[in-house]
Amino acid sequence: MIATLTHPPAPYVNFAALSPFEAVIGGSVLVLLVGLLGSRFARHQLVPALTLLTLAATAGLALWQWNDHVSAISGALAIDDLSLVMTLIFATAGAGATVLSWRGRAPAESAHGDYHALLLGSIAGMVVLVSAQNVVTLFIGIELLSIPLYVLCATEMHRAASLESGLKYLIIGSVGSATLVYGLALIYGATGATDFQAIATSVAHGQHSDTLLLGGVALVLVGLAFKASIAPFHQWTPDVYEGAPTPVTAFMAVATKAAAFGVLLRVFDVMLIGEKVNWRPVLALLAAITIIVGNVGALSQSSLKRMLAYSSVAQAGYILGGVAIATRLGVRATLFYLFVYLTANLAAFAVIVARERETTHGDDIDAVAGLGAERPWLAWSLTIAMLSLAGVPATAGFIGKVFLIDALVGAGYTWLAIVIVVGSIISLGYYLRVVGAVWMREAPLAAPLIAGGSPEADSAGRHFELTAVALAFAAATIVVGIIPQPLLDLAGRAAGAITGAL
Amino acid sequence: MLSILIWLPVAAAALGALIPHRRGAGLLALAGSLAAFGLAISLIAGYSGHSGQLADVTNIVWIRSLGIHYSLGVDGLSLFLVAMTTFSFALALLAANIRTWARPRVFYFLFALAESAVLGAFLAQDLALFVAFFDLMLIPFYLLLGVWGGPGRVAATMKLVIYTFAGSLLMLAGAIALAVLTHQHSGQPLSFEFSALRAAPLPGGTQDWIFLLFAAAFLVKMPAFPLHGWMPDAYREMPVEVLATFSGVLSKVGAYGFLRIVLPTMPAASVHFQTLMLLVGLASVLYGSVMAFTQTNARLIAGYSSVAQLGFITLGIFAFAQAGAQGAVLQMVNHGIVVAPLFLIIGLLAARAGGSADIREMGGIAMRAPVLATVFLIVAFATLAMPGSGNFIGEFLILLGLFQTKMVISIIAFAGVVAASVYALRMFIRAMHNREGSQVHSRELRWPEALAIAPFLAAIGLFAFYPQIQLQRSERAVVAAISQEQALTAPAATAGGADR
Amino acid sequence: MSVLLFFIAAFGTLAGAIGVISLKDPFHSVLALVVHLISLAVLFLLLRAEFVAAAQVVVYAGAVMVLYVFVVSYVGGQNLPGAQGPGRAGTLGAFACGLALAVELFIALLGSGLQAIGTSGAHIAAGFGTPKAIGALLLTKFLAPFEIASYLLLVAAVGAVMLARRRGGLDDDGDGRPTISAMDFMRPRPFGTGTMAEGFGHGETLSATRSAERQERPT
Amino acid sequence: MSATTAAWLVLAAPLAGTVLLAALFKALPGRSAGWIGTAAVALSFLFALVALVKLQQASPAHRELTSTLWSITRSVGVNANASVLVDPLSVLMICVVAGVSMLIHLYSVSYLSGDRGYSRFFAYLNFFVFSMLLLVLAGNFLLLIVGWAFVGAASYMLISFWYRRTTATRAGIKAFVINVVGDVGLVLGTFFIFRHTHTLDFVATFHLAPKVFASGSGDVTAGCVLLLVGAFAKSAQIPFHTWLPDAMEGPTPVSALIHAATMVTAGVYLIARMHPLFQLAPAAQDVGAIVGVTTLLIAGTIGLAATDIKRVIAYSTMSQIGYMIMAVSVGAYAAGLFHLMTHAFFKALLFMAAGSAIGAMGGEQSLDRMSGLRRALPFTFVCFLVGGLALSGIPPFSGFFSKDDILAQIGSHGGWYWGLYVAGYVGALLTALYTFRMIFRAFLGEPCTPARELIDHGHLFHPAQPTNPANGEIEDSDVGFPGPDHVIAERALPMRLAMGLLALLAIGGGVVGIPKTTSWLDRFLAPTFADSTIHLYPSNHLIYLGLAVGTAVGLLGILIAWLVWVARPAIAPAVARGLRPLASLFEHKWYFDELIDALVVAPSAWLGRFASNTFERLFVNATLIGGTTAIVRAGSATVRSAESGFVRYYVGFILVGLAAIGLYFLLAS
Amino acid sequence: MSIAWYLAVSALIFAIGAGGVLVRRNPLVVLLCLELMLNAANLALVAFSRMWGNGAGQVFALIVMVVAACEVTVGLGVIVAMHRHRLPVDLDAMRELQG
Repeated sequence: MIATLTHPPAPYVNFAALSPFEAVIGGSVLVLLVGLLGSRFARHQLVPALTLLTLAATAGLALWQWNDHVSAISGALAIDDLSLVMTLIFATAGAGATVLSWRGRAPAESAHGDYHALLLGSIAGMVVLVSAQNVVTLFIGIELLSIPLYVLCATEMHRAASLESGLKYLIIGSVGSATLVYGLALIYGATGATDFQAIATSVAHGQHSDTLLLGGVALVLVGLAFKASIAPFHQWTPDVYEGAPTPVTAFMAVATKAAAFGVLLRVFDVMLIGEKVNWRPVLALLAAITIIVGNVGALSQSSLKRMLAYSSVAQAGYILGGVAIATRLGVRATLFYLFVYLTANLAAFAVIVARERETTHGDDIDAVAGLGAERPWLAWSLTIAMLSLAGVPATAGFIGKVFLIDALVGAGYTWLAIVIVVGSIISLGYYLRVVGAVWMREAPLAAPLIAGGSPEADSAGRHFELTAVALAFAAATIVVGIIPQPLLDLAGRAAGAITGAL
Repeated sequence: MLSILIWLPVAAAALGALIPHRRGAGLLALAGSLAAFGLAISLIAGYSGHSGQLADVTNIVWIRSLGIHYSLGVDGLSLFLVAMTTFSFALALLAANIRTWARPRVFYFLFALAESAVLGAFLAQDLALFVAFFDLMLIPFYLLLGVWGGPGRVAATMKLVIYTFAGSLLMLAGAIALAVLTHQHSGQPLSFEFSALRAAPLPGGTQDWIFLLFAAAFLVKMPAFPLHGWMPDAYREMPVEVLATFSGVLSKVGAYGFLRIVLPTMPAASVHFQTLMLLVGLASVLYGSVMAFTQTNARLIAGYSSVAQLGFITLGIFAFAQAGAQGAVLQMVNHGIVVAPLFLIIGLLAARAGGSADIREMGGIAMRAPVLATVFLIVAFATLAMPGSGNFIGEFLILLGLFQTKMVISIIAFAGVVAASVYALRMFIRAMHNREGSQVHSRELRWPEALAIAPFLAAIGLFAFYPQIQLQRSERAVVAAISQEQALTAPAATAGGADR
Repeated sequence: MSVLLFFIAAFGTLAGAIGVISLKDPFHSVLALVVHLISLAVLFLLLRAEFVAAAQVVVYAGAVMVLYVFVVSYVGGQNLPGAQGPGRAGTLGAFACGLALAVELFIALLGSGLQAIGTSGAHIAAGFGTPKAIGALLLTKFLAPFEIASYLLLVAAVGAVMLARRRGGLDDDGDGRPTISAMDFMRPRPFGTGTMAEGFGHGETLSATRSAERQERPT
Repeated sequence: MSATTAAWLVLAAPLAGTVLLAALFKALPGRSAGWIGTAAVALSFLFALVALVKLQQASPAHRELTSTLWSITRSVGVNANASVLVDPLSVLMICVVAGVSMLIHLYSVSYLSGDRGYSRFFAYLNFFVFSMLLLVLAGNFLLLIVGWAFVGAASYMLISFWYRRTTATRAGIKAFVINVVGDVGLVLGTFFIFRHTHTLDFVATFHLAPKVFASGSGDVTAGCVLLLVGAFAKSAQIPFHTWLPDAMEGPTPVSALIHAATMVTAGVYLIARMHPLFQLAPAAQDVGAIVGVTTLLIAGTIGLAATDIKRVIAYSTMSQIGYMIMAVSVGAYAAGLFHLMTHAFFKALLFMAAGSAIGAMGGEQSLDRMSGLRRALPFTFVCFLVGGLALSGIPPFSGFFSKDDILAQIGSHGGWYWGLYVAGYVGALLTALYTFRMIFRAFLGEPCTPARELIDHGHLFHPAQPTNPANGEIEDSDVGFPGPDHVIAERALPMRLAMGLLALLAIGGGVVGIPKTTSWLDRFLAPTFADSTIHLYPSNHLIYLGLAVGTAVGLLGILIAWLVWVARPAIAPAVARGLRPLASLFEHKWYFDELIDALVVAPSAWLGRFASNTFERLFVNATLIGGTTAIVRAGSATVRSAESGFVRYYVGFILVGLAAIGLYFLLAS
Repeated sequence: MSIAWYLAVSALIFAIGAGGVLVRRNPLVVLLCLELMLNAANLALVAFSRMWGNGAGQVFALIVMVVAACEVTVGLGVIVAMHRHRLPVDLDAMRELQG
């Protein structure tokens, strides 16, 4: 130690391996600067374009890095298949959000440059989070993920709801991160190490089920569960999802959740795998509670965003089931389900955004009533999305559920599988309510402009890009539902990255 | 071959949905289903019952990681159900083409999708594939009911879907559990194929709860008492053309599931729950009959009569006697070809009675429509399983088989036979005879309508005179399906009558 | 000596903390926090973390708190009538919750099997916790978090600027000159809401407010 | 052409007729439909005779022929073919059935003319004949059951032929349901037999029966009793008889054909056909005998009280079938079938005559309104008289021989069968009584208005406002009956022809079985019953005694009837008043309808109401559906109320959750 | 002076901070309470770093400080924005989103 103190050698930085990460950060800075340009074109068209470019580059570089597992910067970050797959998810979600917010109100109301820069910043945080290899990086990553989101939620400043959601998210999020950091502190205290591997080894020997360690585990669990909106730490989700600008909601719903589960996998299936016996039942129980609470809460919601928020809680429960069992199959199912969840949600949110701009009903379910007659393409997209979330065959959701239940039963958690099934049964109540509204109801008369109602109706006009996004992801849902094998293999590879210990 | 059979209808309908011509959608869907029927006929022609083996097997790995195969095959069990499905759908589509529908493209696409899904369920030889088709077939019916149904349709859709999907999802869990546990128990690689699952049955205790999950799904689908709560609303609101296929075909998938999946893969549990299932079947028979002769809505009379009929089928299956199982399989087909025209006729009657399917509003229709009356009378007699109809042969075999193993239940079940005569004739008389109701404007059967119904009569006739056409082909498969149960219950069974 | 110092500092931290949550006026809360932070810094020193302690005093007690003071003075943090507080039950619940938490943490921390907790810490080399040591760590092992932290600061700054920027609405005209969102004026003014004007201590009518904002708009 | 081919053609002819008539129902002009139907049946009768001849040519040992066309089911040990069994019994039956049917078709040709449903009627009638022939020719249980049910269906269709009458439709469904009960008995009986024989084929069953069944063993007894249920339901034996009087709602030819001559005697045929089984189940035989005798007495008494002319004849039919059931149950097969045949003749004749009278009355059926038709309808009167005398067993009419043959054979049994013997003669007395009560009241006395119109103006009476004789509701003339040109009486030639021929048969039909002289029928049937274990050889004096007593009882009955209803008209009311309870018991048909209502109909109706009004609503909907939804909704409400919007409480939840989880972990450590 | 004492103090601070979040309405003060919770973590980190005698904990503490600063900045930014838009700066008034 003395030696290192006297001559600190600069650590080798593998820039190639870090390239996706660099791409995001560089892109965000670039976007930020472009956003400061005066010209309207630069701000309205160039910035989103650059953002998409950045994300494309990120994805491309991630693929370039495919399956050479390196740990960069003295073991702070691991660029392995898991983080790369996750990066792809984030890039997709980010691209979706960017397209959805193009011509939208939120970026215009804040500033395009800042808005997109923050978006990219959040993505950068996610990448850091899922590739973190020590607790410090983990913490900084989760903050880098969250803080831009706090801001993004509040960007539609004219809407009280937007600001409210921002502040709520910030406060509750900070509580979460405080809990997390305290937990990390305890774990550090119990093991004296900050690297996952070191902690894992120390847990495996020595500190097994020590109060200090377990207290830390509890705190960390809560801190992360909060991010993944696991009941009973989910309560911010509906409020924030409803208040935030819809593109941001879409991004949060998909990317944040993915990131949270990515890190949950790393923390529990790598760092704390030694404590499996202790945390498995807790996670399983939390999963069950989450499934029930989420599904039950989503019933009879009139706001689609709120309904999807609760549904995302429920889905988080399903996914957590995959984490809880801590088996290779479980991890694989978790990752696969994240894809499923991504496609379905983005399709649904695209439709919601479109309707927010076309009708005066905002995100109320009335906005999609009679869609089947009016906009068949959007209608089919939304239908497919809902059916996929409900887990109907020929959609990705079905395969996802099969896979998940398969893993659960295999791990001896059949009761949890049954809970998932019961949850899905309840979930039909609200998913099919939407489908019913789309196909079985007549379009209601335009409601007067009310607070919370969409002020974007005036800037009406059918935006092709929204339909495109909806269709694209709906199509993806169907394709995956029919030819799931490639994606399954992908998930398997990614799982392989961390399931050495399993 | 079988893939073509399955996907032809929906492909044709999709094509029809794309072409501009307005009636094109309907006609193409019709053409597709007719072609499918042709294929089914060729299947029957090509299938000889002597080898109980699967024919026209298609087997492609679908999801390697889960050992799920896209595996199709047809044998005596499914052969005639497939034919009946294509037959009913073709004629129902023909009947549907007589009317004009709002948004015809979507309508016919969904209709054909339903057909494909049902065919898939009948032909699937892989459990996961079966489950997929089983769930999938609900979606089109959900939309068909919800969009084109009667006034109370939305509530009806909710009940229908929640009930049936609840069943299906439970079955999904059960199916996966079955496969995974079999895989763990036997050490074989994970596979959902029926053949693999049959090969290594699970220990009894495990079988039991999986059995219950499957039973829930199938009994809801049938529907069997007391899980029929969704049935009245759905039957009341569904368009008759859709209802004809729904009641005629979908209800059979449940019964088929028992024979195809439950009995072969979970023999111990099947025997364990035999009495329970028999009681459910008996309750369905009695309850369905009793309800049927108190209803005034013709659709519900027919609906509850189906409950009773499916009760008989359940009895036949769980009698674990060869005659009973054969009768059950025969009865599935017979009920299909009887109840479908029944609903079509009810539709015609409602059209003549001021749009109401309530038999109190009808009456005296025979006066101006003797042919319709005759057709209805024949169908009614077939419904009550009058000797000389195929349904009678079916019930005869069912009750005979049951009589050999569980005499008392069989004797009680005969009450259902008597009750059937009451409600069937009651419906016929109240609709056709006596003086005209206030709203009745009777008119004779029109040619297109006759064209849609006549083939059913032909089929009824065929099965009345020559049920052997099916029995000989299904014998091997059926005997194989229940062989394990027979072995297990052999001591219990009275000197195995028809089991020689 | 160190013992005495510890107790004083510990008392200071706790007192400061309690003050933060119990004092009515936000100003006082902020001051209490300053007290808390400084005494915390002392504890850091006692734990041989000179650099952290210094950072604590400079960054926190300095910069951040100043920021706080500004905002508090701007927003006017006096509690508002109308909405209800936690209520007695709520307060008790909060107390119970905090207590339970504390107890559990005690158990977790002190019930640990680690003997080291009982000790006053491992033997440490000279220069432990000095800027040099920490700096070395930051540039070697913890380079990544360090870099990311810088980026995080940038992002946070961008966000804060974006939020606090006075232009609150759409820029629908090409030259980026900001205007006020129409919604701002459609929205009824909640009773007793703090406004710019209140920031300066005297009420104004809506139109006056608007004119005032126009004058303050950067040119 | 072999006997079996002939048998198949016997079946084919009426079936073809049915199909033809059904297909061309619109195209057929005038009475052509009637003639087609008649021709079809005539053809069938012709083939029946051919079969008879062919059979007689074969040696007695080879008079049991079967022929199979195709196999209906041949799977899992249940083998049933479309096969006929041609032996003396079935040939006798087809001859009788086809012959009588032919005459009744002939009668109907004019009787139904002018009815809207003319061709429909003949289609039904042909279908009935086909079904009946199928029943008697069936070579195995399955086919028997099919024919059994088909005749039931045909009878239903014909009973509610005038379906505008609610009375007709109600009678129809009643008849059908009771017959289905019979079918069920038949099927169950078959099951019991099949359970041991494992075959459905008659010949095989009868060969196996003695081997697999111990005499009087439980299963064979159960099986036979259940077969008896079928027989009783079809042959209107107590307690399954209530449908028969109501069945008189059908057109009179239908009553003549189905509810007198042929279908209702199917039970007798069944027992005769199943005699190898019944002889293994003495208990079942006794049941049959007792039910038979009970029916014959009770029906006789009701016949005394009934006022509807057709119902009187219907009850008389019941009581006559009681004789036959009794006979075949005690083993007097030939005698029973003999009576079956003669009864077919004279009862058909009576119905035809009654129909003629009703026609003359303009649709009126009540004896109270009839009187003095003798001069108005001389031919009908004669026919009716012949039928009546035959029915009352007055020598030398056909009924005389057949009835006394039965009673003599029963008497020869000895033992408690003497009771049956005596009861038989009491029944004979009753028969003579109600028969001639009917004749005297309808044909003697002062001519009533319709009769007078016929006598004076020579044309038939038309009521101003046609009404349903059963409940007096106004007919809508759409029904056809009694349509404007529809009131037909004896003067229509086809009717005269049919009635005349039947009258001759009724007079001379007995010739085939005059004891000690011509026992042609016995000898003809001998091969079928060769395997019978019961051999009855009544002693000569028993026979002569029987003949004497029979004649005496018959004449006595007629005499009493004369006294009561002609010589001293005051007596009847006086007797009725004197024996009020008895009279009302008879008038209410021994309250059987009420009894069955109370025991069967009411409970099942209540059950239905309970199921649909209470159970479905409370259990299926409220509990199963409502319960679950309620739970879910409650959960939803809870979750949403927890979502209060207060940051404070959200954080609170987090911390509480944290505390809980922490607690768990600390406990786990 | 054993590490346990420091840890006890940090635990107390954490609990106090949590309680503060629960009871205060003014978002500014709530932010302060969050600071408290983070500081508790810092104290724990530093204490453990002392206990193990490695600097990682101290570095972590520094990072936490940075993060805390960022959160504060953004938080204050939001509060200011709300204030600008004439929204009550009061957590209990933020109930447009609920249910």
